[in-house]
Amino acid sequence: MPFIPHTEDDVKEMLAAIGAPSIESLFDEIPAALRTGGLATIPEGLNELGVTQLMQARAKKNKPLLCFAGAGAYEHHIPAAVWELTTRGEFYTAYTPYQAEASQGTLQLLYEYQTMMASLTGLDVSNASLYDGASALAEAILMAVRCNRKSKSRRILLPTTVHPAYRKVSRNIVSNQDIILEEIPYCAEKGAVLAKSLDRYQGEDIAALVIQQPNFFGSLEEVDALTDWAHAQGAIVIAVVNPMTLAVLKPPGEWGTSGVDIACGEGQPLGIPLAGGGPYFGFMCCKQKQVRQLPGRIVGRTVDLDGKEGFTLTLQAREQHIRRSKATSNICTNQGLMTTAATIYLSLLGPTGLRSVAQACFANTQKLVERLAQIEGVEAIFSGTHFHEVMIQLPCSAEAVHEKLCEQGILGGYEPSGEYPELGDALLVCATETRTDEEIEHFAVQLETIIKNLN
Amino acid sequence: MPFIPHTEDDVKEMLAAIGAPSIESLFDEIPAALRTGGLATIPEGLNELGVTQLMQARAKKNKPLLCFAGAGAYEHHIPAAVWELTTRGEFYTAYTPYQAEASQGTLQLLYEYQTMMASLTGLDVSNASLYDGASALAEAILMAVRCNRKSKSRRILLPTTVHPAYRKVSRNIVSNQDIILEEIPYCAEKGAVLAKSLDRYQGEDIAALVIQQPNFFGSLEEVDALTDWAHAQGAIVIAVVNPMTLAVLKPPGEWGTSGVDIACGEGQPLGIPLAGGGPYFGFMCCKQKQVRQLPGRIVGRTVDLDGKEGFTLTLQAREQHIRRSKATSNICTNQGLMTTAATIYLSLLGPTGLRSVAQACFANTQKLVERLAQIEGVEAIFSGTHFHEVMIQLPCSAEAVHEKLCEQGILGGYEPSGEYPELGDALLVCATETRTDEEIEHFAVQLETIIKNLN
Amino acid sequence: MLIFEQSRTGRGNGAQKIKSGATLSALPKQFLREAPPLLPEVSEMQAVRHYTRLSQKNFSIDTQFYPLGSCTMKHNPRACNRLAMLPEFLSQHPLSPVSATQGFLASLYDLQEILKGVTGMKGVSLTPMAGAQGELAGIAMIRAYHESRGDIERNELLVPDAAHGTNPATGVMCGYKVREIPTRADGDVDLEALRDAVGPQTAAIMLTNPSTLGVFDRKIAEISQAVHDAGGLLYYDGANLNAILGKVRPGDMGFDVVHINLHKTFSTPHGGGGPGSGPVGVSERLLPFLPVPVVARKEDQYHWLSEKDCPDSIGRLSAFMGNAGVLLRAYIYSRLLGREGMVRVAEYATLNANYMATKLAEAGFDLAYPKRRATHEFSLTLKKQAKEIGATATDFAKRLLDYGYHAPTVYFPLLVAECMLIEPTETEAKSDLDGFIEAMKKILSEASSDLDKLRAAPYTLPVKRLDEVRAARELDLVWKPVVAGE
Amino acid sequence: MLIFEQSRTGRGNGAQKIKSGATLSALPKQFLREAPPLLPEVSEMQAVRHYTRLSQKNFSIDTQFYPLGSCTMKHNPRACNRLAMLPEFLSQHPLSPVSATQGFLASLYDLQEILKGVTGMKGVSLTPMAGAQGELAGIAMIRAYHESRGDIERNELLVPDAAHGTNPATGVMCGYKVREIPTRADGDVDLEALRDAVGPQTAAIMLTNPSTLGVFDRKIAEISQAVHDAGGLLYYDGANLNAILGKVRPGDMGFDVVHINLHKTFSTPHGGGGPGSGPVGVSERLLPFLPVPVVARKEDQYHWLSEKDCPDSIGRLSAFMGNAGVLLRAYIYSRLLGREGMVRVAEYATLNANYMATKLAEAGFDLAYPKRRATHEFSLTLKKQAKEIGATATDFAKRLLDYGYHAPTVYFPLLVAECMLIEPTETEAKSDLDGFIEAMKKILSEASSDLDKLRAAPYTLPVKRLDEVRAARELDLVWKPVVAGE
Ligand SMILES: Cc1ncc(COP(=O)(O)O)c(C=O)c1O
Ligand SMILES: Cc1ncc(COP(=O)(O)O)c(C=O)c1O
Repeated sequence: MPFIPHTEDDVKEMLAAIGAPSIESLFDEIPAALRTGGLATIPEGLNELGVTQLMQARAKKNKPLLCFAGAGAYEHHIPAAVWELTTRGEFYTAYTPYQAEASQGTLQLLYEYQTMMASLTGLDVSNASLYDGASALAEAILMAVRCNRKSKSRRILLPTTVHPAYRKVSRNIVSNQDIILEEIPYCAEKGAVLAKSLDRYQGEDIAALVIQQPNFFGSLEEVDALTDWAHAQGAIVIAVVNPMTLAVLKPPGEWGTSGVDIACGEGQPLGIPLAGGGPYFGFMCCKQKQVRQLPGRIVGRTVDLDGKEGFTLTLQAREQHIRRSKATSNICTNQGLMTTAATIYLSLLGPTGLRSVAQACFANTQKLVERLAQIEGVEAIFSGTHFHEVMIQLPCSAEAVHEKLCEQGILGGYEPSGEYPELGDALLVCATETRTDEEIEHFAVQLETIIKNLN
Repeated sequence: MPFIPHTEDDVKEMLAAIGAPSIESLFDEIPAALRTGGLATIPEGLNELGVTQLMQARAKKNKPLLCFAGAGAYEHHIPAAVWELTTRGEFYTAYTPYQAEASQGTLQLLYEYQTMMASLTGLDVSNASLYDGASALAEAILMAVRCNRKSKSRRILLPTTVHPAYRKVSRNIVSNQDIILEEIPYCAEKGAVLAKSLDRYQGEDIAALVIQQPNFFGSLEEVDALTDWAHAQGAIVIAVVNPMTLAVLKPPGEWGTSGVDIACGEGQPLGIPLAGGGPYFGFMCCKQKQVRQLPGRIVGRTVDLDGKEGFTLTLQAREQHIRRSKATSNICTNQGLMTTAATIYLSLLGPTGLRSVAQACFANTQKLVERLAQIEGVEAIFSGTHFHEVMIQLPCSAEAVHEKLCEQGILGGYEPSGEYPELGDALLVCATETRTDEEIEHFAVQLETIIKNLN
Repeated sequence: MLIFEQSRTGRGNGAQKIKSGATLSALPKQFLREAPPLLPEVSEMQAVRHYTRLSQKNFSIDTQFYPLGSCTMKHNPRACNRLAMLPEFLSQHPLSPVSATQGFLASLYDLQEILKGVTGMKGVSLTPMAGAQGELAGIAMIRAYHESRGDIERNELLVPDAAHGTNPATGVMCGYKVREIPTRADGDVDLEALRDAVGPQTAAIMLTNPSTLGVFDRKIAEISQAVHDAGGLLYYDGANLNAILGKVRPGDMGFDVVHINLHKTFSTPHGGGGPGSGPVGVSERLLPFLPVPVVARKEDQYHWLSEKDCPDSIGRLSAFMGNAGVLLRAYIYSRLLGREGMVRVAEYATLNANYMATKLAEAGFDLAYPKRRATHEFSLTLKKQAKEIGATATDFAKRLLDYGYHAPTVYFPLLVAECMLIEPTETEAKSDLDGFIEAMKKILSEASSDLDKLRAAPYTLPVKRLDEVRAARELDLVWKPVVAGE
Repeated sequence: MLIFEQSRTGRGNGAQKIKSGATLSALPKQFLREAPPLLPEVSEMQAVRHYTRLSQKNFSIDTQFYPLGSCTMKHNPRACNRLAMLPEFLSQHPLSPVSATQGFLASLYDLQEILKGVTGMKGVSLTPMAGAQGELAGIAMIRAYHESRGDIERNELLVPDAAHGTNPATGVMCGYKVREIPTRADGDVDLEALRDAVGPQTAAIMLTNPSTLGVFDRKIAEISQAVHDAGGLLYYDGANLNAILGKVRPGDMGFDVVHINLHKTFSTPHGGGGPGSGPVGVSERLLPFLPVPVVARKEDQYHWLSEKDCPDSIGRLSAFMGNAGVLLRAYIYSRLLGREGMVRVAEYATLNANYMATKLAEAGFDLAYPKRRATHEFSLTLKKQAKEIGATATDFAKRLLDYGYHAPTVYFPLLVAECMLIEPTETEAKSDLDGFIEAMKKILSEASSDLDKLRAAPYTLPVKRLDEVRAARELDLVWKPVVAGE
């Protein structure tokens, strides 16, 4: 039997010990009327060879595309050591480190992870992960409402330059708690929120302001001014950031005069493969004074009976398994293995390696946009400073272009007409450190041809 | 610097400790006249991203073929666990277990390996691997000459049904020691050696007889009769076997009335990927009484100071690092990691799993041959019992057929005209457990078309 | 030693340095970081060695018997990992068009069908990223359902006292008041209390069956009727679905919504805390509310259903498609097991649990529900040992580590005093169960002979018993470099 | 516990059972096996757990500093493994036509070129499967060369007494008599003795330079001239090539043949004993004799050269192409390093060795060649400690294990009494070298204070000191089941 080690003799001995006539009899407390006839719709079992053949055939039905899309998930080079280590059985098949003494590997790693994330974001503390970037924003909003005791409004300002999926997910998760997410528009020229556009909220009761940096368009927001404005209003500031960019961009903890209160985001750029959308991981950092409102697990350093350094889950009284209906969140299983990969990734890159990735992403996207802008009718839409994603205008149907590019084996970017109809025919493009000059040229040539043929 | 951890400060401190002005000065004993100008022809270093892009491009230039070739290397299903465990750093990056106490993992595994191989071959003992099947045969021949004290002839009978490459390698390795390899022909009808054809050597001084089972054509040799004949002549018997087939075929230790003296062969079928030809591993087993002539490393079980079971390299006095010019072989580094994979493979399959593989190989090749024989002009050449390889006759140029099949993405087998011109247009085909009915049908259809077009 | 303590300024790992010749001079300075982040500067070998050695400090399924009740620590077949990591799956950008991802979509679609089959539900969405998010999705759907019917007074959720903490926490996140229902001494939900609690304010009841006490609630049909009669719905917390695979389906028991912890029943690895995956299944009437995206098929082509296609959906819960890679692993596992294999999961998990329960009872341990069949897990109460000898469940748990066994779940469920919840799973051999039982016996005798020793266990692990109180009082959550002169 | 001791008859691992519906009834019974082989019957999890736990009992480069002299235990970059295991490489049948294997062939061709570059030789064959097989190929070529010129009286091979055991063993395998050349007190080969030994019977000399004593033979030009003058050839044992990469090339030193241990200098993993790879390089006059197959290029296409193309070749040494996967790893490594990186290997390996030699000498250990520069390795002689305190090189070696360091090579080369040959390699950080030096100091003081303790080391490993004498006397090489009733 696959994965079941029992011999016939074992079964006999065990039943005899139990005093039961058969395995079936062990289910005799289930009311007969409810018993399942069978699992007729489930296919028969395959051996490993069969499943291997099946999945290899499935894999072949996936067509690899040359990727110029970002929009929240980025193709980066992942050092080979990252997943060789991450999939070691002792990391891969361990449970949540509830028995600290038997989980020092995972626990110390998480403590290191927390240190790295806190430093990247410029904040004091980090949790040990949430599900993904979008749900992390939802949790950040809930946390902000808990933290902001002065505000009664449960009103959150959410610029439309924040990733559209993040806004939706946040709405879906927080809306049952009477929280109001108020979308605020961006400057059509800069592709970013103008601090002065917030004047109309001046003096109102705002629980929190969300700022994404770089924002969904890849443009840089005036984070200092926005942060200071919000704090002046008594609002909590939530930063949504790409941790890779923090190798070079100002960390949220240093935005404005006193830094943001909460930073969250998607950890995927830190060594996690694209993998069709997940598993990735959400991260969340905050200032020390709000650590008791932070959702998710947290690891602390302590000592053992001999005074020797050791690590353990701590502040568990925030969590559902202790606090139940009064917990900071319902999250239990998180994305532990992904933070393992990210921690190893960050260790392998170090500050200079990560900086070089950020610089290369910036440079490649710059190159890409300059090259694409040579095509008649193609240009960057926004004038603001962008980082490693840019919204470009197209002279013909973006949907058609996107489709044709795919036929040519190119994922040409994110097509925004559904979420941002005001942009007309556009594509959000991205070239990370993995894109070569030849590939950028290839993209440009294909795009040019397609545009010609469509026009 | 890639892979070098030194900071500038480290270098300064270390040089100061040494009392040397520069790293360069540490090379001052090398005569200046000899010093290399540089390594101008070596390309500049690439980072890991660059090398990854390079090797992925190279990989894409390899065209995957649907494999119906065997001839000494077989496509088998390898359970996923095999290489996940084998590439664990502690196995992968350890050295030869010279410090036994710090190498119990590798040592115990090798002891288990030896047990499995001895049992598969039906012999008493096994070494811990040789390079590959071909060089293992060469070592077996050298060993046989050492063991056979009665024989003075250094004459070895080597049927041409033994893998042609094995025969060549053996010749290249043993010929400098005045050993005579005498090739003996096979029966053109059966594709195997007839015991009675050896009558002409009756009474002559023969040091050893080599028997491959299944032989290179996939046919089964009359191993009992051949073994008994050789033993009657005072010759040592060397079996060359495919260990996978030993799940069902009579083990060499039981051939004839007293079994062979030495069994060797290629371990690749036991969980080693095809990988362009290597690394694979050679194995060698023998009777207890000849263990001191066995080349290569051997692991033994012993006890520690507390009387606790432990494992260590033993009988090292046979080896070059102790016995130097009088060693049983010059082998030092062997194929340790490959035996690790094989041991895990055999543990995952067990006797029934391995048996099922052997049966499926037998059945699939049977199916294949039956299906191919439906094609006009195609038929099995030999009438003898075959196992999972068969030599088939073609009605047109085998070379052309082989080439056309490759163009269709099929590796149609081994084309024997170079080694066995007497067979005319032929192909040695093989269908392991990994070949499906659809693939067999596909092969047949392609072959039929190609033959039609060529005729 | 921490990785930071091995770091030296100026040490670069050249193999990971991207040469772009680029500077950031085009970026206004106000956007830029001044001091570099505190990331370690180590060589590849230092990192490899550090994390390899750290990994060796973990207990895991690959190295130890790990009978953590309700957590289902069973073997994670390696083929699932290997095949889910085929390059074509790993390199797929989540926004790739369906034309380029048919192999991936087909697998998810098949998984949806398989989950419908094992739960007896009418529709499945794979998107929730763990059990708790599945709960959130489920309760949000229940709320949407009531609201769609204008039935808006229902503000209460019933939760048995044996429930997992995520259940009440989820209720609150969905805006409900949570009301606890007591459990009877025989382990079943107190039906009388339930009948008293249920009413027009009842939105739903959240149930695990078998419950986390390790017994199957025999009155499930009555519970279902009571709640349904009052207009409430039934939510099935599928954390224990492995106990009943192929024996009885939530749909047949009357449940309206179910979540499935793929990282439990479908054996995707727990990864030291995640990722998991918590697909939800629903009955006919809740179909419109399923979270998106969902995979649909049209002839032989697969495509996504999104908000546009499902206007009543509670929407999306992740930026893309939940924990896609976990879904692939679960799919591969389900194909390896097949229909026969799934039934065997329930059968052998139950056999193992009942065997251990019997043997431990014989050895002098008290079963919390001695008159009941164990399901795939069972609870011991060490009340007697704690009271009479002074050895707590914690002491037993810590000492078990020295014997090479991971501890069972302790102090959960809360209603069993000094509880040990033991789930051996179907993948453990009798010899390992026997070894654990022996260890428990030895510890019991140690408790009598040398309590002090027991109370200081473990001894053979990388650290001795840790001071958790200090960890919470003197918070030390991130490492800080020692500044010279301090 | 052995895997066999976990086996139970009748336990099947269904996931690996191939359903073919086939029987072997078509096979005559005389060909068939009667009793099944003694293979373990365990579940996948049991196998995974067993081998994971076994692996944890090993020291390895991934977990410990491993300064094994002449063995070059340095970091094995993970990219080499990952990329050599791309599916397109792994699935390639060795008999695939060149049209389907251009990516593989291009890599081997490039590697040949790189090895020519670093050795200064004119041609390279990659086929030998380890250093010792490279030696065999090299000496066989030398023999073929002499024979091709009718120079058939040369029956002697000169080998310095510091040589590795494979050198004399290879000589004998190639039908030569082996004559040892002594080493001078300063570590260089005794040139006078060599001049006396060399003559018309001399086929070649086999040399490692730097030698395994950890010094560079300064008289190499004179040696070369003496041997060449007598009509003999020079064989370079490349086990220490890492010491001189980019500093001096065997070709420039006058060598005619060289083998390279890719598993040393090019950092392919040692795998607990192999596989390695031992390509050979030759000067112009030996080109015709190179073993096949060799990769050639014609325009942009790569193809094999085989026996047909190279009629004077010593032929093939393996069934296919040697340890192809190891070659790929070495190629990837060489591209990661590039020209600058290769020079750095020699520089930092030498820096590390000289630093350790200096520090250990300061700590009271005797260098075997105190007046010489260390190369990438150096030898200590513990003669004094053995004599005065009674602590042998073995005792130091075993005790080092307790401190978490793998022992250096001991008792080799044989001419240094109580020898420890220490090779730190370039990939170790100063802090690890310092740790090792500290441990050596501590052991030295332990040796004086508590010799008995030292002599029973190690204490912290899975087993204590093993009885190797018993292992050889009471041979126990395969496990045998205990038969009931015995
Ligand atoms: C009974 C029960 N319900 C719900 C959950 C929550 O599931 P998850 O951890 O996947 O969020 C768990 C997990 O431990 C559980 O045991
Ligand atoms: C100096 C020297 N020569 C030759 C060899 C033999 O090389 P291999 O083990 O690759 O056969 C070694 C290996 O240890 C060595 O150190």
